[in-house]
Amino acid sequence: ALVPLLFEKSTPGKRAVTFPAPDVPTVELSEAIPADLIRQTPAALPELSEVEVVRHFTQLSRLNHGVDVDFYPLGSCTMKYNPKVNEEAARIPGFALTHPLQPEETVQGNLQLLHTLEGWLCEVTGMDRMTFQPAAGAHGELTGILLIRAYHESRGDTERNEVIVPDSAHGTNPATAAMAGYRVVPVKSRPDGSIDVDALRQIVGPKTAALMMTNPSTLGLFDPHVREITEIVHQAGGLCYYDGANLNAIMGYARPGDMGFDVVHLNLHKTFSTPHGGGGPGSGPVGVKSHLVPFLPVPVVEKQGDRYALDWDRPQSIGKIHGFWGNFGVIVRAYAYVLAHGPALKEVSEHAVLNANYVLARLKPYYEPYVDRYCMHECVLSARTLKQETGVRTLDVAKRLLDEGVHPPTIYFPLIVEEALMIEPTETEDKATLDRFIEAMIRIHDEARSNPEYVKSAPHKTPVGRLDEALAARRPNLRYRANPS
Amino acid sequence: ALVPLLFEKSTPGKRAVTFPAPDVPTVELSEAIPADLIRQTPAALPELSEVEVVRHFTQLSRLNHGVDVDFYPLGSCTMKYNPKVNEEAARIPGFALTHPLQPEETVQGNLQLLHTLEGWLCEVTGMDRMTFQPAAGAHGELTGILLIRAYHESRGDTERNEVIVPDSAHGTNPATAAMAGYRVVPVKSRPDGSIDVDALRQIVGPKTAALMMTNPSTLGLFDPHVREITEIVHQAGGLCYYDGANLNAIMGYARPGDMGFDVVHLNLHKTFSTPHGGGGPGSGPVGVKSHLVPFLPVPVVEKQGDRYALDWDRPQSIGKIHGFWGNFGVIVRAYAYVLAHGPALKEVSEHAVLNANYVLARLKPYYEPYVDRYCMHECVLSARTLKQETGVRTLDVAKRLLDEGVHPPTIYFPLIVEEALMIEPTETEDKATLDRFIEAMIRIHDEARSNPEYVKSAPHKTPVGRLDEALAARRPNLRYRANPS
Amino acid sequence: MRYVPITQADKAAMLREIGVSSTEELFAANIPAEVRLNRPLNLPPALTEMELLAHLRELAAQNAHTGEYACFLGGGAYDHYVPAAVDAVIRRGEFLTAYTPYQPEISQGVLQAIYEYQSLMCELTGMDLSNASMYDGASALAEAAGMVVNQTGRSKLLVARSVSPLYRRVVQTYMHGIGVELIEVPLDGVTLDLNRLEALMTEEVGGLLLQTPNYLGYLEKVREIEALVHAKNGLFVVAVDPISLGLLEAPGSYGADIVVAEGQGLGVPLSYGGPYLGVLATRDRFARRMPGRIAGATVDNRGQRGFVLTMQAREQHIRREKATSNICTNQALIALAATVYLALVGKEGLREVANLSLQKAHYAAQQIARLPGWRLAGDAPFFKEFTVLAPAAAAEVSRRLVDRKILGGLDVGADYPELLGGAAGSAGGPAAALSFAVTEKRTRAEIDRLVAALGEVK
Amino acid sequence: MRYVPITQADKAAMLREIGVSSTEELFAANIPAEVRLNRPLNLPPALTEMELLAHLRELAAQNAHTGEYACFLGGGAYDHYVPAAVDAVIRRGEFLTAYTPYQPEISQGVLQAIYEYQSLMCELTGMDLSNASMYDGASALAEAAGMVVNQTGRSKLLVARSVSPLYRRVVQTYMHGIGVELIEVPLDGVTLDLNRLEALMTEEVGGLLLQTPNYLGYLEKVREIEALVHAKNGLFVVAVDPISLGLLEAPGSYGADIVVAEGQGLGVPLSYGGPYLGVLATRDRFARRMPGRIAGATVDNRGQRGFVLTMQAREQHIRREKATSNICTNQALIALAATVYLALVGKEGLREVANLSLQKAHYAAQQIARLPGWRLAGDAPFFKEFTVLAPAAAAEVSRRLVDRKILGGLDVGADYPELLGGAAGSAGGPAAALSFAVTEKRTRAEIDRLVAALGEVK
Repeated sequence: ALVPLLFEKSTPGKRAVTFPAPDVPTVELSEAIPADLIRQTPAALPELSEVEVVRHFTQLSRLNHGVDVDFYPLGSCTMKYNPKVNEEAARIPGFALTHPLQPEETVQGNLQLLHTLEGWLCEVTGMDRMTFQPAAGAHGELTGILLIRAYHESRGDTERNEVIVPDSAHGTNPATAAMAGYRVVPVKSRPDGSIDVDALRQIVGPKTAALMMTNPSTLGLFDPHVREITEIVHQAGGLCYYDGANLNAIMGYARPGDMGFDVVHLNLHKTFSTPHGGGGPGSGPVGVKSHLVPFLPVPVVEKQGDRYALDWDRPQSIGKIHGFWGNFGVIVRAYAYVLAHGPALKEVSEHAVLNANYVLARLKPYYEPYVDRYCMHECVLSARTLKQETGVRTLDVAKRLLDEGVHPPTIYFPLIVEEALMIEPTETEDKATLDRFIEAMIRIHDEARSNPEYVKSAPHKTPVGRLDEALAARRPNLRYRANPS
Repeated sequence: ALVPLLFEKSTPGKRAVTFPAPDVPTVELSEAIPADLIRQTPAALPELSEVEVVRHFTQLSRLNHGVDVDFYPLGSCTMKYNPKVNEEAARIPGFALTHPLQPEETVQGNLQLLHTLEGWLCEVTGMDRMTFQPAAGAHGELTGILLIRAYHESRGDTERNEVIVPDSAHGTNPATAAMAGYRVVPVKSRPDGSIDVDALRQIVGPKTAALMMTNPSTLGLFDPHVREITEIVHQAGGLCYYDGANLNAIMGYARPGDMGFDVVHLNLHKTFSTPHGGGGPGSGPVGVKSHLVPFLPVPVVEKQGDRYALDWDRPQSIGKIHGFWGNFGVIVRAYAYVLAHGPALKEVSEHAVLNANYVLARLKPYYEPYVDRYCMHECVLSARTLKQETGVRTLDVAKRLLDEGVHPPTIYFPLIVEEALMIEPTETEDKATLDRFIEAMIRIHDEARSNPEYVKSAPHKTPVGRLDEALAARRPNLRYRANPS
Repeated sequence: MRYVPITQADKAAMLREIGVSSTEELFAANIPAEVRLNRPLNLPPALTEMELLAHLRELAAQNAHTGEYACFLGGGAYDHYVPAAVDAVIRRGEFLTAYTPYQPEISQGVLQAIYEYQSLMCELTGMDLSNASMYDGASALAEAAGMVVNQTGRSKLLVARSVSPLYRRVVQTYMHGIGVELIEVPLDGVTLDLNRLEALMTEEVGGLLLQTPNYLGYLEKVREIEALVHAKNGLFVVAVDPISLGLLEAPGSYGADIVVAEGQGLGVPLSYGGPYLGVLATRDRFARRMPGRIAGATVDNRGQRGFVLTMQAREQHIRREKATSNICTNQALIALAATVYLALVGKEGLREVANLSLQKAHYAAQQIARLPGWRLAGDAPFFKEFTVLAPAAAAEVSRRLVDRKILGGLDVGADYPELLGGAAGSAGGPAAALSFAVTEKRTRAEIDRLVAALGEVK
Repeated sequence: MRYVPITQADKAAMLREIGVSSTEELFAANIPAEVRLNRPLNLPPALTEMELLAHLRELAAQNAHTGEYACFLGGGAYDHYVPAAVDAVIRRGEFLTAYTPYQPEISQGVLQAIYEYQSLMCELTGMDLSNASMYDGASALAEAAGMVVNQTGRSKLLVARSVSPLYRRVVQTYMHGIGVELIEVPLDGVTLDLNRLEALMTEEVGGLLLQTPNYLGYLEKVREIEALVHAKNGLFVVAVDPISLGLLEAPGSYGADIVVAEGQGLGVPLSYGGPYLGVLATRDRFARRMPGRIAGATVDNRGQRGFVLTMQAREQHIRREKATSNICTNQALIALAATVYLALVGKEGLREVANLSLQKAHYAAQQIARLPGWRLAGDAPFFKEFTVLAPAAAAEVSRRLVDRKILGGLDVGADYPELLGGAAGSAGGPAAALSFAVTEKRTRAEIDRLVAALGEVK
């Protein structure tokens, strides 16, 4: 092992953090707790000193890539730079040390922040109100679809049991619809990546609860028929859900609310630059048009005169979706991010789109684009021809990129693109970095011809080589056991 | 280059941090500043975005070893673990955001901390008062020797112009004596590492201002004749200076004050675990016996009732040695460290000595000790025989250790030991870590026989190979120049 | 532009390479005019970093916080001590700014940490496997409810009324869409009514969602409850306070099928309710029903141990509408914090934290119960949180405490009017039911200050 | 034991290997009984981490700090804005917990950062080379004085009386031992008296130590001064405020031989006076006189560029009593902070910081000068700090400002009674001379608040 497990380093009797002796008169545990509830065998937590713990995680971190280390063009994930001031902001004691159940009068700063950011994000999206409870994009999707369900139910419109999802959609869309109790009806994309409007017309009807749409789509392309699409759905009595995964492409240029969407979720950890944390936390606020406001999760932050209050008295609310009010610490960072830009958020999108098109322009002689037109904030290429000609697959290209110290693009997604490479540079990369990536991609393209086996056996310079994922799935080893059975 | 220089990454027009426009009526620069003092050519600082700066230093850091990364047995430097709580402590706004010239009544917390820690360190060392102004050990040495000079001068004893320094001493000792205007008189060590008392008797006399002594010495050995030695010096009218570099060996076991020393400096960054920061900052407080108190640098923190005050009115003071009051942020960390241990500081030394003796016991079959007896907190071995037999030198052993992810011991010091390896494990390492180091040392010993060339060309696994230090000295390249001439 | 490193010169060169004269052409080629926003965003002007921090500090200064107020609030979020090393680790850029470890060869740090997290959660709960984290305790309970429904095929679920009302509302929200009926099992005093449970727990019911210590702070009779649930082949879902597991029996030892927890107590700042950590652990036999990411150990082509995301066939990006959940982004960094926390406190430290919390809570309860007009809401055993019946309205008590720089007295009577008796607010009866939580951070002096302040309320 | 990871079992095994039965034997074998301490250390009982932080926060709460008070104090330490990324970088364990890079192959991070620091200091000051840092501005000036003495062989030095009195005392302390005579050149108003300089600057004098902006905030006439010093083949040492170099001419351009600076303004917290950063840069021809570490570029045996410590023949560990200085530990981490700071603000940002400070200081000076009873101490040009003559005692002004959450009004009159005129404290004359510093952080509202508060003092 590169770094032994915490458990493997454990030695009985070691301690890192200790606690003082009780300063109050004590009771016997057996007096306080019934015997059958007292733990008989302590949890086998590792026993380590502080230096070992710190070294362990320092060493582990050094095995990991991150945006702070180098370029991370993971398509659809918007791995932009996370400003350090936002980390400081979230750690201000007045934010970080507030309890979620404090009396309202003692958290006016928090409530003002939430209310203010809600207004700003409504402006960016063209929506009327917003909830911050969802902890991630998919959580926002669930919230949004449940809002749509509540809307239909409130109108007695209970036969609508279908949600339409394009075949290019993220897996979270169909999974969300299913979690919300809906049947998923796919709609095909046309060769240019847009939704097949004619096919959509065939599908919509009295069973249509909603259409879920990502725009720009996962192909990085803006659907030119978006208004027509939302009108078709609305005319059929359905509502339109906007998956904000790709909002980084359009801030200040276009707003989901103006495209006809009734519900929007945002990913603060993508568009608003809060760090991804190795998988989370994120934040997936959901914005709605006025007709859906009554259904928003409770509580809603309202401004009453110059005070802020939590409004729990909302009889049509879908209820709660998070134990408290959402990932507040993440929201603080997003607030700071918006305020660091103001109206110049538009330039964020401008440069995100510029960067993606530059990568596309330079790489398309080597990896063919799925659709050959200007893209938005990301581009989707294919290694189909390369694979046919050399046997080197997208996976191999990705693994070889690791040797260059660059995180590979998203691969094999969207599913409709063979040997897909989904590249999202974001606006926080400069030309020199893009050039370095582009040149590595071209070098690998050449190497696939000159030395395909070397590419196929990549990576060569990483701390571990290619990992046996099949073995992991076949013989699951999902936790440490002191004495494996 | 592994990581290009900041300057090489610079692009005109890039910005990381910006500042607001003035919110006051402005003056023309030319009205405020004479034309000949206005900068004509702006400093050619690099122009970078925040992501580039953060990546640059993140990448650089990943090329570096540290105590947080792995074992660091650098003899004489006491590279012990630096508790994370101390970093938090030093950043408490009430400490970190105080200005050194604030009115006393607004910094009572700082003054109490300084006064309290002074008392604790006096207890540990057996001294009467202490100054925190010196910013490092060598700075403390200079302060201490100037205190001794002031003492002699105050008595009209002006013929004393010699400072006696053992041949095993750190280079800072003779350098300090010279900086304080003294002639350095070396005294030899006996084969057992102790000061040659007879030789000392020959040297001392009316010209003797002071003896500087490190005890345990740089050989890691406690001088059994220390009381006799200090008495000899005192009888000759000299004073005795204790270099606290090795205090980590004796806390709670013995005190320089009880050994007869008049002046002591401590290295808070060694014994009291403040981080070494890649070379500093440290803190080198100097403690004195009562007869030297009048000479301490101004100001001294005094307790007056329940208030603390800075006493500047000390006519015999040597003056100031630091622009303000010393490296306060470092002192806060040391305060926290002492309070985390209390009387158990003794156990720190106990385990430091245990660890060093364990390493000595296991390595002495392979690398011969300079003196074969129990050591204190560090042991000094020699690769003399290895070199004779295989041609592999201490330097090669050190470089090969790098491949094991371990920082090598101090090498070629003390100067009196041929092919020296000076190993200070410190008390914050466990047996498993020591064993890993010991086994690497043994493996290299074996490899020196089986494959000496491989050892001599080490390191092999580090980001850079052996660097050409001769070239660096011959053709100094000490700064970046945009257009090297 | 604040975080955009693209200079005008580079921009021009890139536009040339693309073959357009301005970025506007790129947008015009994509976005139809009918949906273009033709005005600047109406947002406040940008602040520089210096101004931004000053503004945020001003905003934060309008809050009371537990650095300056003694906190006795609980209700699912607790003011436990967070060792300094936790933040030192999670601030490392390689952890903070990575994403889900899709490329294991450069993600061993995150992957091994997840594997260790999973292992720790299994040790704590006595379960066989854990996922890599859920959003929070409430959503973890809701996902567990979904697992029960899918596993048993039964569309009714019991939920103990003693489960946090906030959690119950989240579960209700999740279950509504898939048409699952949630049936509340009432209280008998301050814990679950076992008779009513027995009556309600039928073969049509998928199982029971229980919380122990419950929302009021009291321990449920888990062994009796387990027998009743399993007698009808239902699944037994238990929500726990992970800190309590330093002293209290692991749910695995009393037959829980799924264990969920709010992991905030494990080294995570209160942060006004999030980001927190949803723990979800279960038995091997329910592995395929498990939502969320799971890391597993494997080997690389050089024979080294390594870690990968595994069992992905459950997940939305593979299985889409047939996935066990839609979860994608989770709370990985918070799971890392909990991992660091547990590594730091270790086996013995967790027991100490639990015991100190218990001892201080019991001292506080005893002292408050002695005050005239105040009494405990029940005599069931409790851990670090308890409920008292107060002689004054909740808002009044809270306000008086705030005046004394104390946060505490959670108004549980509003959610559980039955605690106030049939004639709530009637003459002589209690005016409020309030819960107090006491962690290892609270000193005796602070508790005495709380008691003195409460003593002034009559 | 708090940070000792040695278990009883390991200890026993280690003792066995050593061949003793207790650690006491090891100590007994080394330390003679006559110097053994035979009682426990009289120190307060150990605090756990949780208690320790609580105690330290209590202690710190007894201080006023610039997070809550508007700071107009200067005198060598300034409340400039520290960008958040600075601390994010210097907290990285690889920087924080490394030592002097004796083993370059695993120290390229620190070494390259030092090389970059040296380069930046050269750019700022217009010098040829810089060392890796000194303790602070004062000790850097003292070391520069030593360089002058060694280089010129002359044992007298001039020091401008307008140099910080704190710095002068440090130089005096350093020079005393080696018998160098320091001669103070008096003020003419608020800057150096050039006539007196001309008279004092003889061939016996090694050179002049000057500070500009000087301690009172005013710019010295550096070009005239340079001519006078060099006319006698003396060396010209200039101490500067590095922030001022965003607007003011680099000392290299007006003939300085050695430039020193207090680098605290470059991204370093005030921290009650330290750790700060001593900058020392000079001309190539004085390279062998330079104290301290120096990093240089070279190549490795694989042909890669790399960095090493170099020119070590000047240093104490090689040259012992013949070394240029005894310095060993320096302020490397603070030099790193300054490097990060300068990389963040860049060419344009440094100019902005300097200009904002200048503009705000001039506004403040103008407003204060309008107050009845208050006037500027001189009309020389100043940068971000200036001195005013006040109608009330320094302590009284300071106390009134503290009451209004303002820190300011440094009592420079105590060190420069000549500013108060022949009859200090005489009827109608000023009661005090106070300096105020204004950085880019101060808002107009804060300045107006200061002025209003001063206006109440009569």
